[in-house]
Amino acid sequence: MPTTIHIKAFGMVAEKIGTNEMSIDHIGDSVKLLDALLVKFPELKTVKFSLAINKMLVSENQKIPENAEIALLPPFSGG
Amino acid sequence: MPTTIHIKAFGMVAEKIGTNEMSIDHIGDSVKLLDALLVKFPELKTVKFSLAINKMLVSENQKIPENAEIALLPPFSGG
Amino acid sequence: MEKERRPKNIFVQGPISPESIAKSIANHGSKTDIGGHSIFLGQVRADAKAEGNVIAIDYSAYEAMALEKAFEIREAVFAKYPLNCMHIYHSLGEVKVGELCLFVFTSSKHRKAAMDACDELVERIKAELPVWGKEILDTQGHVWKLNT
Amino acid sequence: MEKERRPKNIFVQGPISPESIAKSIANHGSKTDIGGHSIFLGQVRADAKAEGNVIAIDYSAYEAMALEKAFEIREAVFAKYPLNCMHIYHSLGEVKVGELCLFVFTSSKHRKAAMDACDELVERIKAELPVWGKEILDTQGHVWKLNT
Repeated sequence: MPTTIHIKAFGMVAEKIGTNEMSIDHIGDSVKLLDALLVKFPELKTVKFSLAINKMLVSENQKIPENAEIALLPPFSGG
Repeated sequence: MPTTIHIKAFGMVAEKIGTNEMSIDHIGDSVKLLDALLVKFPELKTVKFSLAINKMLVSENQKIPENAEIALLPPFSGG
Repeated sequence: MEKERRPKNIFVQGPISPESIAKSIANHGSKTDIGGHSIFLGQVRADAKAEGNVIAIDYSAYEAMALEKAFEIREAVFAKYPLNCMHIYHSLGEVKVGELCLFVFTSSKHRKAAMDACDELVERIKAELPVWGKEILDTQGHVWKLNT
Repeated sequence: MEKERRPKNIFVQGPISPESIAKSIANHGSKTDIGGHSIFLGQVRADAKAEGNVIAIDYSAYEAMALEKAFEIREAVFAKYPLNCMHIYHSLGEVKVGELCLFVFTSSKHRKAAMDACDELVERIKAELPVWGKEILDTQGHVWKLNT
């Protein structure tokens, strides 16, 4: 049984892809995950967003732990 | 009849000279006034203070208009 | 002295009320080593966009990450400045034009630390917390807020 | 926009209440071009002096000169920063330890102007207004406050 990745989407990204929560089969690292997401949701090519793995922002390619919580974060605009 | 100068004293200066208001005969400029004050109140030699003529701080010797309002101002400590 | 070592909630539902600010200020009357408080308040502006006029902002957040990040910022700012107290509140959900969405409150013995820490907190909150503002327009559409 | 051209009173008798601050904040809810407020509050500290502990400060001022000077400062800061609003309140008479003696409140479209203007106002108020604080001690004596 493959482990899964839990994905949360926020703000403009959630709006673009039409959902704010989904699970997918495990993918090994963040670059491969991004590729898979862009295939699944081509509309993501038109928005700026960052990736967080277990609540930490990803800056370069990074391994994805099993059952990780991934978040797709558009530019922050609090305050 | 000589014109007068109205003198207000504040804070530590008023405390030192024991009054916060007095009138004296007119004196021509601020340097002469300071000299006269130090003669009348030798205790002023021990406190730091500035002079204001008609609510404007005096930085160098300045003529004193008739019926001027003079203020003796110790260092400000508002806030 | 208030230097808790665990994340605390910073989010409030809807606008931040002036009364809650007064209460927060009054709570510091017993801390007699405080000489100065610095407060920043964010208020929702009636901006005119190409698509319509802003009438409210609907805030959402990745709350768990935001609270961890707020804690990290809080600890860093406490370490950098000699502060007695620090409070951060940010709205979630709808905040109408003219209402308050952010309340940052720092206190110190001498004024400079409170002022500098407050400025730094506001900058970091806006740049680093995963919070998003959806600007609701009078044309029934919306645009996503951009921080500059 | 509030840019009055005549000196306005800045002095209040006794401490500044948190409720009056809340009211002042709430009054800005109708000014929908404001995006940020910056507030500084001065609070009386229980300082330990060689002669005893401070229990209150008794403020006095050369009021007529202070109001003219406050007006001059106000106009200069309005000219320097794009502000929507500016309010200054300073206590006269007795303010006990833990109570508030100074309330400076600036508002602007973008946060930076309000923050910078508030800082500058506080510095100028402390340096330039003819106001004096007599620190009342628990030994029944007093010392004159010194601004650093």
